Amino acid sequence: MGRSPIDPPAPIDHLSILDENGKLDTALQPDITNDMHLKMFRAMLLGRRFDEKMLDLQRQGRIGTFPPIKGQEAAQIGSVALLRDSDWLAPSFRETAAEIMRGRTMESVMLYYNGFNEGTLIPTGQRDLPMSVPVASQIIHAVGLGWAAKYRHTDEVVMVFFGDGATSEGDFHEALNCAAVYQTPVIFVCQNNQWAISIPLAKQTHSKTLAQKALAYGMPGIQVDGNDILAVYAATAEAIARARSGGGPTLIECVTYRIMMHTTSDDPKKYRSEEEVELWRKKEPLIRYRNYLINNNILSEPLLAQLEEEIKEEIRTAVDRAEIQMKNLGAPLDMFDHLYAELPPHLQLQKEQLTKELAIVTGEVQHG
Amino acid sequence: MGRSPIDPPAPIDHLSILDENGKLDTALQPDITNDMHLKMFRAMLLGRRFDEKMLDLQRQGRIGTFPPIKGQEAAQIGSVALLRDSDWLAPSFRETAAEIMRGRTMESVMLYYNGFNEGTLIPTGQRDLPMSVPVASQIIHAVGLGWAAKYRHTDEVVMVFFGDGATSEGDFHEALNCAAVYQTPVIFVCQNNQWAISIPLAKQTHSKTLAQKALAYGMPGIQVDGNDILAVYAATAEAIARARSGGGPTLIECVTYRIMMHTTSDDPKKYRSEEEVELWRKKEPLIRYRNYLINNNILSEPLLAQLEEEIKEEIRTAVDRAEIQMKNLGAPLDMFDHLYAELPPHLQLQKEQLTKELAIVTGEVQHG
Amino acid sequence: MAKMTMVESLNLALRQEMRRDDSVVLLGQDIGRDGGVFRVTDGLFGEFGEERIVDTPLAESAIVGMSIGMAVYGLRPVCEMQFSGFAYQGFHQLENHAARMRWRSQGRLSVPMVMRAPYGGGVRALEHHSESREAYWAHTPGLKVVIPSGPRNARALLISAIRDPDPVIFYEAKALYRAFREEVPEEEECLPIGRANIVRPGNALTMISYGAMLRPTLEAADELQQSDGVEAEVIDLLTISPLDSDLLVASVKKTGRAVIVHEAPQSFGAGAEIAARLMEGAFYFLEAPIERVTGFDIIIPYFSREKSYLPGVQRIVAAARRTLTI
Amino acid sequence: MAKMTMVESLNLALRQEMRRDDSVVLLGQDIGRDGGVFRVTDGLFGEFGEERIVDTPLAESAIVGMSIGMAVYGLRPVCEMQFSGFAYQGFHQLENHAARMRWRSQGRLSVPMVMRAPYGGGVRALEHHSESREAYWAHTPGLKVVIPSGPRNARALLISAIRDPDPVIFYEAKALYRAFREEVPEEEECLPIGRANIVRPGNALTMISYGAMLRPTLEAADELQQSDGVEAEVIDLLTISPLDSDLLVASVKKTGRAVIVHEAPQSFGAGAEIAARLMEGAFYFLEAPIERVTGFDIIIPYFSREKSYLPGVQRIVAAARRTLTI
Ligand SMILES: Cc1ncc(C[n+]2csc(CCOP(=O)(O)OP(=O)(O)O)c2C)c(N)n1
Ligand SMILES: Cc1ncc(C[n+]2csc(CCOP(=O)(O)OP(=O)(O)O)c2C)c(N)n1
Ligand SMILES: [Mg+2]
Ligand SMILES: [Mg+2]
Repeated sequence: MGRSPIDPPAPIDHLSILDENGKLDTALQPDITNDMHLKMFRAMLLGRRFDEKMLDLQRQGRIGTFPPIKGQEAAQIGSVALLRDSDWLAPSFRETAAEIMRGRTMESVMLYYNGFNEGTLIPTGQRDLPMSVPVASQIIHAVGLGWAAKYRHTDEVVMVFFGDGATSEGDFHEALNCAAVYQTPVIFVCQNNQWAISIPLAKQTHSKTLAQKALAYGMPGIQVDGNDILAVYAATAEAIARARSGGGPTLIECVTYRIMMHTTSDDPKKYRSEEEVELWRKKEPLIRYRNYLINNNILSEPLLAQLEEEIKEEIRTAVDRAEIQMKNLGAPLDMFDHLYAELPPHLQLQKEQLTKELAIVTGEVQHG
Repeated sequence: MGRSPIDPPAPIDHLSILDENGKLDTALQPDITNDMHLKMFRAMLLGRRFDEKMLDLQRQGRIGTFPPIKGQEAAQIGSVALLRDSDWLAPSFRETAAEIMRGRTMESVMLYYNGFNEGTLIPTGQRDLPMSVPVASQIIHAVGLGWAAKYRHTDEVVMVFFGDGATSEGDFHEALNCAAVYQTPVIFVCQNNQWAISIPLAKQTHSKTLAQKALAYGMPGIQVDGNDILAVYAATAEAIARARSGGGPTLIECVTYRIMMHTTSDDPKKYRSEEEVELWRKKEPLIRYRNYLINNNILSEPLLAQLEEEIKEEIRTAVDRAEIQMKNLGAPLDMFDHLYAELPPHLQLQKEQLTKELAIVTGEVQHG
Repeated sequence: MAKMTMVESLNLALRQEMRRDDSVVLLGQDIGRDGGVFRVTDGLFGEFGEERIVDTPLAESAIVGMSIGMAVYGLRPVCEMQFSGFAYQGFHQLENHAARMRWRSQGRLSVPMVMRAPYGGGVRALEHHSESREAYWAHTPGLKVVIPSGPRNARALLISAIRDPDPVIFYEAKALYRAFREEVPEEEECLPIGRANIVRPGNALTMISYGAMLRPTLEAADELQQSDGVEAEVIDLLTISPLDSDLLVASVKKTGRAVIVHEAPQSFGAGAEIAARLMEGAFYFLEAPIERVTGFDIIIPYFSREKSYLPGVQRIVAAARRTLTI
Repeated sequence: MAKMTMVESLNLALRQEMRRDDSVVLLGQDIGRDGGVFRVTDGLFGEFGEERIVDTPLAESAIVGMSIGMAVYGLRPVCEMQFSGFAYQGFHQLENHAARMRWRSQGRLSVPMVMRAPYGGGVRALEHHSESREAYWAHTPGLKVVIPSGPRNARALLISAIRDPDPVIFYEAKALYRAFREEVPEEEECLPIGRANIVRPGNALTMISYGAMLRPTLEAADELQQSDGVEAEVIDLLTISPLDSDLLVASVKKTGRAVIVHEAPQSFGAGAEIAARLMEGAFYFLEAPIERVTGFDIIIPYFSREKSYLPGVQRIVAAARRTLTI
């Protein structure tokens, strides 16, 4: 009887290990091999340079609309770094760096943003879902994958990415609730980049953090400095370990920032100030990590220069390969493939119909 | 830098004022006039007796399937008691007692459960939505109503009812999130009766309480003993006052119990124990309130007897009226009314077509 | 051979598939201890346990979305929507993902899931429990839509749906669940998805229906025979999408007349597509306008009026006579 | 009179209605400061403020559901789905409530809301951004479905939709947003919902289309005139539901031939209903099978292939010639 607070749910921590000024909390520093450090740094650098290249190509009209990732490299790489090939990844549309680290080719990315269905081809055996455009919809797939992994008594885990805006969708809620009910091995990684196109976080939700939404599901949640790869890595390591050992799901909020436009057809000047962007530029993750690695003699200027060179070359060849590939792609009839395991009669008819038409009037179809 | 808990969100209280043994927390006792007490008690009693009558009628085949409310009278009446006619109510399908206190006639209820569209007629000016069958879907309407009330600079508030199962739906999440973002004057009243058909709360969500889900939205939340009308009243009074004064929405979890079957076509023996039900019968709200009123000389045995007599009579006349009404209802052609403000041409045609057919072959249409 | 209701034969199909293949799992609301609100999963919880008969929270988008994830992983989830009228909460999951996963991944990933859902009127059910909107799914490329008409074909089609490599929407007419019994062989029996079935041969006109409306259609055919001496050919669609156009067109080329019967609203319903296909495929054989006997373009009324909403034998006979007297 | 794009004329309609009636409020994603991803609400935030131009969280069901509540209260909400492909998250709100509130309350409550949504292909958009599934809504009793074909009728129809007492699904072809300019009078102009429009009179055949497909249809008509010397009558549907059957039937009774053009998948699409209505209403006047020139029954491919998916002038001309050479 009476009025008294219910036992408070587990606290929601904020985690920061390497701050924007390079200050380090040595006690919390996760132990990471130099190889892993270089692997992660390379993935971040590649992500950054490829993003820049895509922007050039887009400006030159050699690629369609795409969503830049600049500034979110640590939040992406720090989290996927620990995934195994036998684990699953369900990306949203802005985790290009993470997808590439998981094995997606840059060609595939370019094909996608040039409007080729081949751009979502998932190589056989690759345990990644094709990137998901409908916001938050992929979050539930991760729960199903995790449920199946558990059903098969494996120690596989599933990681799913989504943005701050995605947390407003019903699918976010249904997914986290079900994951907690079934204690599925899912790591929910929210890329809180402060903006959903033109909607700032404050207009997206009235809660102080996104991490605290875990409390609604009786699920562990943590907020990390998403531009601090050490913090992202440490939080993910903890969540993955818990999930693998049957401890169930975790919500990780990575506080980061979308430094660029939402997509190349968006103009952020309409809704946010340069000052804000400047402020976040200072916090960006790549330089922070580079300095850390150099100070710890894991990275050297010459090695950095070499990495930049290699990556530049990799990107160049990828662009060339993609552009050659695309010349030989786009045969209209291909669009009938893969909708069903077997082409049903009415689609066979429609395909034949198009075949005839293409034969007659190639003209109008080409200058499409 | 470092790892530290974020400032904990506001605590979630549990409130209980009059417990199942009649023990009273006098300090927390809300001040309620005797008139209001009797008004509420009468509404609870009517709700109980009408529910019992409906069950009889259903067993006699004089009414179709319906969801009994027995045991949830306090959680319903304690919350609507303070609403004004100018306020809005968005009920689910199990708040018959609350709807009746708001002005819905028992005839309307009987019409509805006998399959007459007239059963969801909302008298002009009545600010109640027709009961909503799709679970959780009505929660969002309350936010829209509240938004409009605020837009018009009124002090009206909106109350919406939903069950424990409803909290798993995406609509619950989207509604509470938006209500908090816009600080709309909405009181979200969850009738946590422990079961969603055969699904117990523990399989519905992994969170210890439903009230704590408010933390995900930066919204005040409170859990009350839903069989303790004083607690329900007090919590609602607080929430309504906050909403009226521009303080925004509140989530109230009323912990109660569905003593009867989910609907008359459900068999709870398949999924829950008699012991559990017995346990909750002891906690039921009507007797608890009656004893409180008698001990406080607000109610007397003779007055109680008189109330029972009045109510019995009211119900009898309502049943008679409903059954007479139904004899004159159900003209097939009526089903074309009210879909659109004006009947479009294709529906006029279809209506004429049916008119002809009815003229020709009345036979088969009747024994439907 | 045992005489079974459709509820029992569906239960048999699920039980047999689950015994045969441990990748078959069921999920939905109240399908476990409760056995489903229509008892289609009755007893399965006892045999297969909560590992494979999964009661879910009250969240349709999650039920469909989890099924997608399970299916991509390699399982064969059969999810139940408690009523088809509550499947829309998962509409985006079906349209955006279930229907597209194979196509998006260029054939590398697939979603061999089944979404079962009771549909249709005639059982005095509550609001939102009696709709028939199969056209929504039929208009969605990437899905298949199956609607059985009785215990035996329901069982055979459900087995085919479970084994189908692509997502199948499986609509079960509530009005048929316990309407009648049929011999259902114990040994496995499949029916091909995409094939309609001539259930009553005839030459005078073609009557096309499916689900619960097949029976009034057959009764109408009998009445036409008895009172008009006319032999109607009755076709049971069984699969709404992909449509078995060839069979339909062949029949109408023979009869020159067609009546289509379904309980869904008429406009933009399945009957429109069937009529269009017949018109395209048998135009020169048509001797009368194709008649559509369907639900009206309104919401199906609460049950006291539903019988007047649903196509009845007399409406079907009247339509048939209209086409015949031309 | 000013020459405007469709984006500008829609903006004008919203601005004028909001000035006229303070119960008109707008809600949606990024419609405020950003002015909407297609700029349809550009500048309105400046004039009306966040009180009436309401940016919403990323939640479609909430956008539709809140609109329902606002409308019941007495406002006239116009909500924007950023793309029609993301409206399905709100499908249940539209089917269960927006379409039924008047009917359920026996006419006492109503939902005078408009759901605007960009639809269709041809602008090299990303996945899920180019679909055309108007048939979903057209098959939903209680909704009206309007699809303008250019700046002037878009403005006039949007005003009518806002003033309509019932929920209206307003599909805007992205391909038309900036495709061309038209004279749009400053003074208010309405067009009745439910009325199609003969945009090109003719006697040889009837061509029926709407939205972005009207233009290739008109081009096809011109080509038929020039190279074949036939006068095609072209009808712009403007409203998909309720269909203006009378006008369509009258035209086909005159021409005896019809070609229907839309970009949505063919099967169970709007063309099927139109064909069925023509067959029912003008059967004895039909001299050739009605042709449907539509999107194929697949998901519209990513943009490198979308042009081959969308009906083009040559496909339309070819279909017209098939019907004419009979
Ligand atoms: C269901 C749905 N609604 C709307 C959109 C249009 N849209 C694409 S991205 C986006 C904002 C997403 O914001 P957030 O989740 O924070 O991810 P971010 O873009 O910041 O990475 C919107 C509204 C969509 N893709 N899906
Ligand atoms: C969207 C939706 N899904 C499923 C159903 C079927 N159904 C009706 S009531 C119910 C359980 C509701 O449980 P709860 O929210 O706790 O309310 P209660 O019945 O306990 O009052 C279900 C699953 C429905 N009506 N709507
Ligand atoms: Mg974001
Ligand atoms: Mg409950």
